[in-house]
Amino acid sequence: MRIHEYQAKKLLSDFGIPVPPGEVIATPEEAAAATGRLGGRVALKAQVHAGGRGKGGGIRLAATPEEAAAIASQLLGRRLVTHQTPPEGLPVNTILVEEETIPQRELYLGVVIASACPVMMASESGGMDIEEVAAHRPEKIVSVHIDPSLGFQPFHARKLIYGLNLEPPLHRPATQLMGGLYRLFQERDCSLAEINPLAVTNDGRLLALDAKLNFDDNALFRQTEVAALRDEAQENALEVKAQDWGIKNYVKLQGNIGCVVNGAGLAMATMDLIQLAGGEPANFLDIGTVNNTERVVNAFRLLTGDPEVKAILINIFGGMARVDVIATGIVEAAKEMDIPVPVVVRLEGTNLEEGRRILAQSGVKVIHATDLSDAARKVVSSIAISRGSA
Amino acid sequence: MRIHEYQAKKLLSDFGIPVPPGEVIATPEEAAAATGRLGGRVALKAQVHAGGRGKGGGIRLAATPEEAAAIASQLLGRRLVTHQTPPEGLPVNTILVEEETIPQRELYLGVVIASACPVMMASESGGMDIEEVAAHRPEKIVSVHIDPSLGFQPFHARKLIYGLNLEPPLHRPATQLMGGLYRLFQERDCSLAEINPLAVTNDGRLLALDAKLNFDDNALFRQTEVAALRDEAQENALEVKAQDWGIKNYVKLQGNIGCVVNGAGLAMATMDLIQLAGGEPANFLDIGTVNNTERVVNAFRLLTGDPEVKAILINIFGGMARVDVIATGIVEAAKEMDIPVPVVVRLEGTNLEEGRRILAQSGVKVIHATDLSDAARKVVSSIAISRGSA
Amino acid sequence: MSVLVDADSRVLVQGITGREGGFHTRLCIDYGTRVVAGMTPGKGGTTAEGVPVFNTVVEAVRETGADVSLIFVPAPFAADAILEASDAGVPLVVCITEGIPVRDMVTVHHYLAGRKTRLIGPNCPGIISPGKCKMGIIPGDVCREGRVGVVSRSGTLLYEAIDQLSRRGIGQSTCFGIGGDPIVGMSFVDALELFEQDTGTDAVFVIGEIGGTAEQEAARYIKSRMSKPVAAFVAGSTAPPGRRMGHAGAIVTGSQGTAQEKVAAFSAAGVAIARSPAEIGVVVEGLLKHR
Amino acid sequence: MSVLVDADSRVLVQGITGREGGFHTRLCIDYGTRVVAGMTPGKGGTTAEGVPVFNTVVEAVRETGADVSLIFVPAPFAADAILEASDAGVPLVVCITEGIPVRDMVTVHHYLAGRKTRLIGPNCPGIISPGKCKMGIIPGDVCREGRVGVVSRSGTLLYEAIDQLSRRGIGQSTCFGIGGDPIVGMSFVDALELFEQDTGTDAVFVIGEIGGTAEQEAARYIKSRMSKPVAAFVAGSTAPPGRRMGHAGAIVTGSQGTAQEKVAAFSAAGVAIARSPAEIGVVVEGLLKHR
Repeated sequence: MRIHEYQAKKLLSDFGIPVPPGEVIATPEEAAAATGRLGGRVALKAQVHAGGRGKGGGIRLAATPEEAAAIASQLLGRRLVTHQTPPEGLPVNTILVEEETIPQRELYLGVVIASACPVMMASESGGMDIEEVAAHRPEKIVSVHIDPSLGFQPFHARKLIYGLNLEPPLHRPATQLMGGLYRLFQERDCSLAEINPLAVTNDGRLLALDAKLNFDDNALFRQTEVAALRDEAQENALEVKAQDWGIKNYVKLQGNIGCVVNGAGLAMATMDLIQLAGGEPANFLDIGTVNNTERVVNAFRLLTGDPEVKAILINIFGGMARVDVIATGIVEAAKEMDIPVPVVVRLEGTNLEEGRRILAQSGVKVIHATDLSDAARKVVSSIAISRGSA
Repeated sequence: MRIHEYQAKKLLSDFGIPVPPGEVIATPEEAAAATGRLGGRVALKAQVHAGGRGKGGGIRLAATPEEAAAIASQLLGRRLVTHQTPPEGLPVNTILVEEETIPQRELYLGVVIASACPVMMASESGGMDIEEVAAHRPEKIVSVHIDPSLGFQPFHARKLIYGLNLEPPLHRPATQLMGGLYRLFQERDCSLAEINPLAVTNDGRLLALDAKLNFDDNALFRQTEVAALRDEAQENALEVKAQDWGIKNYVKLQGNIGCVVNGAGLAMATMDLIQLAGGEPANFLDIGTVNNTERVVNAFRLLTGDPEVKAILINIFGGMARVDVIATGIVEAAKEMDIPVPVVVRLEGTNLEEGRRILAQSGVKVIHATDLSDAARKVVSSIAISRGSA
Repeated sequence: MSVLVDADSRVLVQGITGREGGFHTRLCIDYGTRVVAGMTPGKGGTTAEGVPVFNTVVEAVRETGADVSLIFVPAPFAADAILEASDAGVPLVVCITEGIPVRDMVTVHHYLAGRKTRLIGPNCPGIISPGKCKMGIIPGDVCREGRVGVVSRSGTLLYEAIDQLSRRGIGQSTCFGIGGDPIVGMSFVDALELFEQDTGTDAVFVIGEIGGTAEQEAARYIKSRMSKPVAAFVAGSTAPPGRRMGHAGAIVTGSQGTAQEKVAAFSAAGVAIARSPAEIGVVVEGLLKHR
Repeated sequence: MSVLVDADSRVLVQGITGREGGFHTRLCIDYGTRVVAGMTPGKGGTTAEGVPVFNTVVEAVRETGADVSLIFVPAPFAADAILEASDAGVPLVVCITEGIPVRDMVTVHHYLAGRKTRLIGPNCPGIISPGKCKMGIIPGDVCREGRVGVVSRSGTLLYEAIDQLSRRGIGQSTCFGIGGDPIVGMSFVDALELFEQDTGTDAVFVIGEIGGTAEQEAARYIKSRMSKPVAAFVAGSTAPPGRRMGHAGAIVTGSQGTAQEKVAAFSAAGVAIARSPAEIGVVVEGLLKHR
């Protein structure tokens, strides 16, 4: 799960990491008032779940409350497009108004999991994408693997601090900041905790100028405060709907063949196969272990609600999932809604015979496939046929 | 370091472990007032750094404030003798007045370090010494080794809980209590954390009826709150003085030959040797690594202040400690104070020649020994001689 | 012959009294697996699926001599279940549970590093040595006894592969899923080492997918150490970067972890590649013919 | 011959710029030890006692090829120093520091368990292979090259033993203190294994003391595995139970850990016992004569 910059900064602050003074606002009036309170020049930073905001026009400077209000009215309600957003951009509903900081140096500090171990990385080349630095100037990255049974130790901090060539007066605050970031990463079940840039200010302080925190979805059950920070407006509407309908693993793609598959690997393989057969998948959808027919019906709701979908392929190899439950779900979906596109069905595995019987007796019109290749061929050609007949 | 029961219970309570309502008092009037506030029958528990208080008359019941005041006036200011105190007993300066609890069951729960690992032990045979249980009914003890990199896990708790045959409604509170005790042990650098008895009350609660917490002296530098709980009145006066004078490793014993040795192993061996030679050591004293002469002078102050000491043996094998510094210290001590007993000196190791020269030039009267056996023989016979001459 | 589990394996099921646990324990027993004990805290002293249930793993092991544990415990409690099994000295633990937090698995990973317990999974379909022992949710009736080892990150794709093999008369020595999470116990390399040593295995099929570098490590091992022929399929050629494809571990980040990179690594190691998931059977057939 | 350190050992000193660190580094260099680097955070780029000082251990190792680290860091920071040395891959760490909190050493102990670093100490006098390498605070001039190994929990009692041996013309292969704390790195058993394998060692003298069960474990090892003659002294026969005799580990609790028990265990294992600390030389002399 992702959160906004202002939310991330609040969390950093909770763990003792200094951030610039700032306020989050949702109207031009609030922007003016916040600017007045902060005094002096401010940065207005559009809050969207994507990087590259500077180049995309999502970060702007203002010298006065009036200027801030004007910029805010330009940004708010707009969709911001950057190289990291979907083509249609992401909606700007809030702006972080922040005291302008002119850094003396821009550093990078981040924590991820690599090789089953938390790794803290630091670089003197802050302000740019760490993958860029890793690709072109790997010697500029210093990293420490932190055995979780030890936790973050003073020697880890020293390795990073000397690697960053920090001045001695910054050693103690840097050690505290790093320790705080590690604790935040661990205690809040982050999958990524990144401060970029981490500024060294002209008056010799460390300040988290921008921050990105991602969280382990599997741990949200115990991170209720974090889970409450979710902003569905920043997510794909169909993906949000899928979640609400109990379909945890749905990813919207650019093609036109809707897929319903059980198991992530088989779902990926099904997408691969569609492409090999000359088609393009409209989505990744792992329906998971279905214990009731409702989720199957919801999958049909989702796919028929996607105007791009021109055909549907159901590919099930029952293990934990049972074929009879899937078949019943297909029958129920056909009763409940109009399915305006061809449906190709390939079923194998647990309770197969019962599933086939249910489908056959229902009279629901589906195209049966005998195996994987057959299924891919049939679903691709079904589009050509339906187009031909249209 | 040891602390009082009431201090231990405060710490337990800080870590979420339930303890009986109670107040600590220092006068009979306070005892009466506390009893009034608590209402009903109370237990008055003399606060001394030793177990066995029940049999020693240090735990008494009172039904009324008047009765409580009477008992308090009997206990306060007295020295309590139990099988765990020195022969002269320990002073009772405070009493814990506590609501009387009649337990349905008495359990034991404790944490120690064994084989470099925190170990939590539990037993259904609470209320008695755990060493007794271990010796006679080892099957009544269930223990878990807690890998510190894991910390206390739910499965550890279950192993203890099923081992204690706790009723299901107590499983959750027991898990929390055990987790709290483990955290207390770790976060406060305990060397022992013991709840004995841990009561199961008639109304189905767990309650720490008595508690003992010991702390790692080496960690007190980072446990300032714990260090502040020290009660010197409960310690040997000479040992307290030694600490104040920078002599960390001094233990008062029953003999009459005062020892000043560098190194714990050599100090023990010196005691052994004195006994083999027919004498009895008055103390264990490891003077440690001496960097200034003051600590040597203090050692003489300490030993001449002990009326039992009839002779002094200085045994130094310089390594980290330097013989010349020791020699200078002996000379200074002889100048500063009257040393009314014979002093036998055996010196070896770093800067030996310089040390010998200093002693020789000073004219201080000491008995020189050539090696260990010689030193032991000479110090033992020096007493016989001084007695003979007295 | 087979690896890791066989007809002598004595299976404990942690979470046997849950719905999935009970259902699949029944299927395992029906398949012929020697399930000797169940474990669910608070249910000690009862029986489930005809086997005695214990409150703790250590008790179950002591009373029944269980030497493998199969875990169906819900995600919030699953790491604790793995730790308990390892603490009790169980040498092989198979964890089916999906959705365990990464932090919990980091803890488990470091704890197991110094111990003798092998872990399969989590988020895996389990393991089957056809005709001998089935632990987990792999459909037993698609399997067939034989001499090909199959190892996969995915569950359903493993069934698909087994099915294609069995339909062509190619039996399996042992099949198992290592799990779809970013942190799992046994790796492809661990599996390949076992198959290389197993006298009952002639060839191995590996089913990889996008994300991580487990396939590249497998390719390195195959190139330097394997004498037996290996074929592979890698799922996710069409997956867009930066999006998680169901499995927590199936996400392409940076240049690493693409299906193309993994296929290239396998090819360079002399591994026969199934370009399409529909060709798994054909490719393995070819592999066995050309030996 | 010798164990653990010899004339080729390349020594790093952590805490070289402290008073004790500097003083004893000088003595080690004077003895002929190859001290190649020092390490003190913030002092990187300077020199101390004629050797370059680095900010981190990893840098010191990379630049100088140090393969042993000697630690004189104050107690509150000493565990971190040990961890850093192990993290940097140093195979042998000798920690002189006294007074490290037990909790810190519990962490160190579990961290080292899965790693290749051997730790001597803490709260120990270090190690000396006479004529080759001295690491720590053992007075070099009382030692003499030879063929008896000496290992001790205590420092000064180790010097005493070495002195008694040297005065009788009995030289030493390697002498070291394992440390007086309840949690230390190498044990008596580790030391005995090394001496047993060392072709330059003919006999071993063990100096035990009250507290713990290290001596009993040593006795078991000697009985079942040692071919070379062993003699021992155990300090603390006169120590009262429940009182800590200086060393954090030297405390008799319960029935275990008394000198009497330890002497009995050694005797039962065929170890020659020095009843008095003044008889160490005589006993070893007898041991060598009766071979």
